[in-house]
Amino acid sequence: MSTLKLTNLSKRFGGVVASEDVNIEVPAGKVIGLIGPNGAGKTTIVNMITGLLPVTSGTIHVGNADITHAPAHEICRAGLARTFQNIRLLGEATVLENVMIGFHRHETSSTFAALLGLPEAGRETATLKERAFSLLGEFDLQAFADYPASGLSYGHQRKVEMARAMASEPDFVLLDEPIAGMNDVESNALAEIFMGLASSGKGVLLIEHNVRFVAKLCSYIYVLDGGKLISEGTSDHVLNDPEVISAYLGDAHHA
Amino acid sequence: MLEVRDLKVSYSGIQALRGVSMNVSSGETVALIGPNGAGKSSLLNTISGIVRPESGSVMFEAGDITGARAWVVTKAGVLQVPEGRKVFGEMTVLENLQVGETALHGRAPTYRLQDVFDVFPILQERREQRAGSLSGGQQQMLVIARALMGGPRLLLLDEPSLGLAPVIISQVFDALAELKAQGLTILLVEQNAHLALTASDRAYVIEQGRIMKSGASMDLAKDPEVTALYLGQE
Amino acid sequence: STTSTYAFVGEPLVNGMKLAADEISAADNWGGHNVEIIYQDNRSDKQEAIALITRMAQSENADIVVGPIATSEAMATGPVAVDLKIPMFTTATSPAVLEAGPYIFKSTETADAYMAPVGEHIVSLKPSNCFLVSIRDNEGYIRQRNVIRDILTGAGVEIVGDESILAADTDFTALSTKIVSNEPDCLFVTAPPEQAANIIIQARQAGLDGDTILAGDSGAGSQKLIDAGGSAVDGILFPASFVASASDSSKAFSEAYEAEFGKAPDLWAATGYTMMNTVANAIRNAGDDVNRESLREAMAATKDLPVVMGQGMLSFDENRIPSMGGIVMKLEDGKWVKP
Amino acid sequence: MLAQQLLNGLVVSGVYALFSLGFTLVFGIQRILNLAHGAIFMTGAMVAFYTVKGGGPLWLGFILAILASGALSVLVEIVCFRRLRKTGDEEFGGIISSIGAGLVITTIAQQVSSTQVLRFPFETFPVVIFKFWGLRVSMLQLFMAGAAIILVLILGYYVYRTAFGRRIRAVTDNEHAAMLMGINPNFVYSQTYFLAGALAGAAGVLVGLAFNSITFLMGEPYLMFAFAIIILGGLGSIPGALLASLVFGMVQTLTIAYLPSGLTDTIIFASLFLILLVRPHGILGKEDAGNLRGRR
Amino acid sequence: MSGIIAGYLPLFDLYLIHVGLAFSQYIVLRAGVFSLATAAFAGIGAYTAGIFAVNLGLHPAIGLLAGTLTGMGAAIFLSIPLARLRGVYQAIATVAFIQICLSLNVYSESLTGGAMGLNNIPKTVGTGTLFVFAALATYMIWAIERGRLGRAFNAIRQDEAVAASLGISITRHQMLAFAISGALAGLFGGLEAYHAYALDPNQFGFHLLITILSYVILGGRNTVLGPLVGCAILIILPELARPLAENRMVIYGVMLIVVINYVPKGIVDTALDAIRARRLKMREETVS
Ligand SMILES: Nc1ncnc2c1ncn2[C@@H]1O[C@H](COP(=O)(O)OP(=O)(O)OP(=O)(O)O)[C@@H](O)[C@H]1O
Ligand SMILES: Nc1ncnc2c1ncn2[C@@H]1O[C@H](COP(=O)(O)OP(=O)(O)OP(=O)(O)O)[C@@H](O)[C@H]1O
Ligand SMILES: [Mg+2]
Ligand SMILES: [Mg+2]
Repeated sequence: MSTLKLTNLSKRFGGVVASEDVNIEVPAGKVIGLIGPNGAGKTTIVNMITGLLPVTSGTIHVGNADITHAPAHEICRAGLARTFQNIRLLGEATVLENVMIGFHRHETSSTFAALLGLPEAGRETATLKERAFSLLGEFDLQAFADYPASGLSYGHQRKVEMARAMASEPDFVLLDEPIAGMNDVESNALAEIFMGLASSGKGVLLIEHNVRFVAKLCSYIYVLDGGKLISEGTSDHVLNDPEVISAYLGDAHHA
Repeated sequence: MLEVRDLKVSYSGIQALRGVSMNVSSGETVALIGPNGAGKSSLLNTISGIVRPESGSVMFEAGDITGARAWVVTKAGVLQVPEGRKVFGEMTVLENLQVGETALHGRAPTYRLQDVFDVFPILQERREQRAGSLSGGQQQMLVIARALMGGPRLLLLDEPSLGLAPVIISQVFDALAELKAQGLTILLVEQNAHLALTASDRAYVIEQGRIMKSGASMDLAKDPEVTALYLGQE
Repeated sequence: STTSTYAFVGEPLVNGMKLAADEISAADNWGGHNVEIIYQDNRSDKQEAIALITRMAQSENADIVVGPIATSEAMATGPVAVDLKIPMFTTATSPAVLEAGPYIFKSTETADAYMAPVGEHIVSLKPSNCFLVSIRDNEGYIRQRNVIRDILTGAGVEIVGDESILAADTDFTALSTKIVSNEPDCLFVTAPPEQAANIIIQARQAGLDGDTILAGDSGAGSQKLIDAGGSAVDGILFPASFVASASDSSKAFSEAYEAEFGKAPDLWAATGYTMMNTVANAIRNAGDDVNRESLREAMAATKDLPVVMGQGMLSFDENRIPSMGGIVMKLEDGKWVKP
Repeated sequence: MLAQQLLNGLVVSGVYALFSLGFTLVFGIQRILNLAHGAIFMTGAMVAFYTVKGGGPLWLGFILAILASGALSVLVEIVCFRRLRKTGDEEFGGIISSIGAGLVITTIAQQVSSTQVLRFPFETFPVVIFKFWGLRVSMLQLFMAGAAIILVLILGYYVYRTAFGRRIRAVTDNEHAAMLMGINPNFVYSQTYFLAGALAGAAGVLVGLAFNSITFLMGEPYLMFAFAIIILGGLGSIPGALLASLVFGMVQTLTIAYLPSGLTDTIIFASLFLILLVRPHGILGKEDAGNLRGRR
Repeated sequence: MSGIIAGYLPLFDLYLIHVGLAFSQYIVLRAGVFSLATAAFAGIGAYTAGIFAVNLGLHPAIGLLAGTLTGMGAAIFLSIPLARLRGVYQAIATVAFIQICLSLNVYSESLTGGAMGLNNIPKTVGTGTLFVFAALATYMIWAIERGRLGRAFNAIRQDEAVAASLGISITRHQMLAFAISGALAGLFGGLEAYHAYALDPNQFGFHLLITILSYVILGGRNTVLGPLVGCAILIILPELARPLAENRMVIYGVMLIVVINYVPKGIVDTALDAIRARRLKMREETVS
């Protein structure tokens, strides 16, 4: 199985060093945690991986393929999907349509067929609709299928975004604070889904501030501070690392 | 101090609040907890004047602020920190804070620039940075700080812990505790029920646009139904 | 077109026509026919003109169309009118519009006819060089410029500048500096009167020599040029198709027009007045059965019709080119005089 | 001749600057291309003209023009844009809505002026010409340049150095959040539009005085150029608009002076096109943080 | 009676041609490009077709094909620099493009007839031909909308970053939208040339741009019906207002303001939204 591998990844915004010589590995079938204080550079790393920000130096590999400088849409085609920290749904579209667009990378009908409205294209639309609807089922969102996505509550919007990312059937999923704004009961339901993803062989990179959640789910955790990795290892190791405690967890949490 | 009576709100036909009554007394911290889509933000937005109610009333101190425009509501000292980090992205951190002073409308400030910087030192460090390029957590701190600059008498907080690192969360809640100690009244919406119940005196549980439970936070924290639904297994 | 680009022509034109129509009706002089006049605005738009002509011919059953104004419009509507076999009487200046077929008539003399006297007059003043300014987005002005340019170069006058402007331009400071730096003996401007006045004023402010020969087109013979240019345009030479003081009938027309519309008639008002009179004359001569065919013949037969323009008589030649006779005039102390 | 042409270009630039600053301000605050701006500019010229024609002194005409244009601009905001803000579709909607407003205003002006080209009576502004170093400058040209500089400085101070300016920018950024900070966006918008309209009105009077021709369509060519100027200068950037006005005034004057005049427009717009290729955000425009942004 | 219908036939023809142009504008907007270049592409197509017929005396079918191809070529050419620009910058760059085409057209008098326009084009296209092409264009837009391309365009328009992160190539899709837009504009420009006897450079300027944009905005920019309806209204309305001659432009202006403010998504899209909201509400009521 392949691995998503970041080697000496660095990013500078003018004077701000958002990430410096970061080495991270996300193997298939595992949930890997990425934590760190606000502004540590976590979102920046996800943006670099998915091609939304140019990389200053270092490399990103999926298996043997170098995707460091590939454009965003090709990175998706290499099997990576993500969610956004500040939810980005297609506001004018319905929930169902938002999920349908996620299937884009697997659409097979030709441009020609789409231009001429051949039956092939129509059939594809119909299948996608069905698949999107059943995917919504996994997130308990079927009742909202025909609602405009912008009218949903924050938590529901998060789930729609996840369903959309799943639709592209990625090998690796990058989740930027997926359970922000959810209570424990709701996040536990999502935890199940994430575990399911890993056991079906996908690699998951999970960014989260809910340390309990991360500890429970992740086999391996990286801790970022000021763009540099300050600690990595199993949750027991990381969460008791004094440097992590002082930079991130605070004393209250330790107790 | 704040008295909400039988408030109903709907968005183009979809009912978000189905008759909510609640109150906040002066000096209190009241928490509002409930699942996604329960109507917590809708309630806050209606109090602050962003959303207009279908029926019901909102009284602040002696005045009726039902349906008043948001900027009018701020004159009374009701200030909301909105959900989702709405910083003024094109302006610097400092300018964001200066804009916050508009809400004073001539009232005496309760928090000056330096006080705010003491609570959130990172903002002082980044005072000339474009707010839009701050990290998510830094932005969250900025919006809270900005509201403090407006001299709030009642502070409406919509999920202040959202996306914050644990160490920052405890800083924010420490700051909130200090504000409370100084006599500020706070209405807090928080998904993190554990945190919310610890930080507040009283709490309301809201589900599907209705208040389902209310009481002292300590009691609610022990309520088996609440623990099962909102506090998880732990 | 009473709106948009050619409104400056359309408005006085229609006013002139209305005045003529009212006078004819009052004198019951339609030759015993009941004439209904429909005014439509094509907003200086070619396509609209085509649509209107088609509609007029097919659903309103009109017998003759007066208009459109610009050569470009007439070039487009001409073939349509010929297809529909309806006479069309346009103010277009280019003789090319007549080529569409025998149903097309035009009310203005061709530029070659009326501009030539001006060119020759300039030559007689023996300038060694001349600067030309013309509008480039209107065929009529380009043609007038060409006539003058050809006459001048033919006579050995050097063309030191040949600049073009847009009908919408107002800022001529750069152009003025360019004109002045060429130190021309003669400045010829073909543009609507206000614009021509403006160019000359701005050139004067940029330091144009006081005794430079000034010349313009027929528009320079309108009151508007005097209003707009004041003393700056004094001395300008222009071809006159219409001079209010030329004859008793033109004086009478001017007074009636001013009484009706509150301002002095310009060339186009006189043209409209003349066109309506020409049409009325044709209706009178078309016999009892007035239809498109008889009207066309009657129009083509127009000879020595008394009008308020030119030397006072209008005739169409065998190619349906009108002649009224033009003369060179000069503006002196705010008065039009023969140079 | 070059020096004289550069001087001419400078004065033209001043007029462009006055015209486009208001346009930029509105564009900056709302991302709205206010295509009625040309009509507002024209209204300024008309109001001053009718004041002077009615026997009033020029300075009164100037003040009335500024007030009337400012007020008209506010009216346009209220009627055309206020509702659009709520639907969040200003970019498209604003263009359409302001085209509508422009049509209404110009048609009314056309009827008032009976489609005539109007001009101030001679000597409304004394024609005094100063000559030095072989250059000719009229008092009016000096006045235009001076007015442009002063108004621009005042505006810059207002927007960048005062609390009011910050409020404008806060509303620009996020109207909801601004409301929660006690800002009444309607009031902020009205003030901004008043400023924009007043500047345009001032430009209208100056142009009417200088170029002697006031027509209901006089705003159109300026609108086209302002359009280009603000884009070149960068989204709503005031210094950018100034620089771009200068560039445009100069390029325009110099192409007329030294190139076959039929090609002036082609050259100006082609160079605009090229500049956009090299600097997709205008001369002084800021790069976006990410290269891919969400938008409608 | 038949006279009356015949009198309004030019209006119907105008409708058919403008529907084609409206779709050309519609498709780029839909793909998230704020291009206003349709007027220029139409001009290029029209003049190519016209010159093919007048100067070269070629068969109209060849002229139409040439018009379509040059329109498409120009669009693809323009899409390359435009890909670097965003939003209003694209709008202004395309307006500049229109200006360039216009002044070049006036300048190259020997080829295009300059200010005088291109005249004496044989009329070879009638209502029937126009109708067939307009119907074909409508069908193609409808097909695009329902399939893969429509979904991709939607995503790009609403959020490019999201679209890219889902594997949608923005450059490729926008170039495709441009090619379709240019081909449609070129084709209907060519039809216009063979239908109108004459072409005028200013016909393809700012005025046409605004007219076409208005169709799409008024009708709606998210369904195929939008341009069809918008175009119909804007062509019929001025006719009804014709007796008011002087005030026609005022009425047109007021209508634009009112529509964009009160029916901002366009008439069709708003109607569809209302229907959908009602359906949701009814379902909600039956549930509770
Ligand atoms: N476009 C930009 N220009 C300048 N600085 C930037 C830019 N984007 C991010 N930064 C800075 O880079 C650092 C890392 O930001 P990033 O968003 O990656 O943090 P994060 O770890 O995701 O934080 P959070 O947990 O709060 O979301 C921050 O200090 C931020 O201010
Ligand atoms: N602008 C809107 N348009 C339409 N419906 C809306 C809008 N805002 C909220 N709603 C609906 O109102 C209901 C209550 O939403 P609200 O945002 O108040 O919930 P919440 O309790 O704050 O949830 P969360 O914890 O997810 O933020 C939801 O069903 C939501 O779909
Ligand atoms: Mg982040
Ligand atoms: Mg909420």
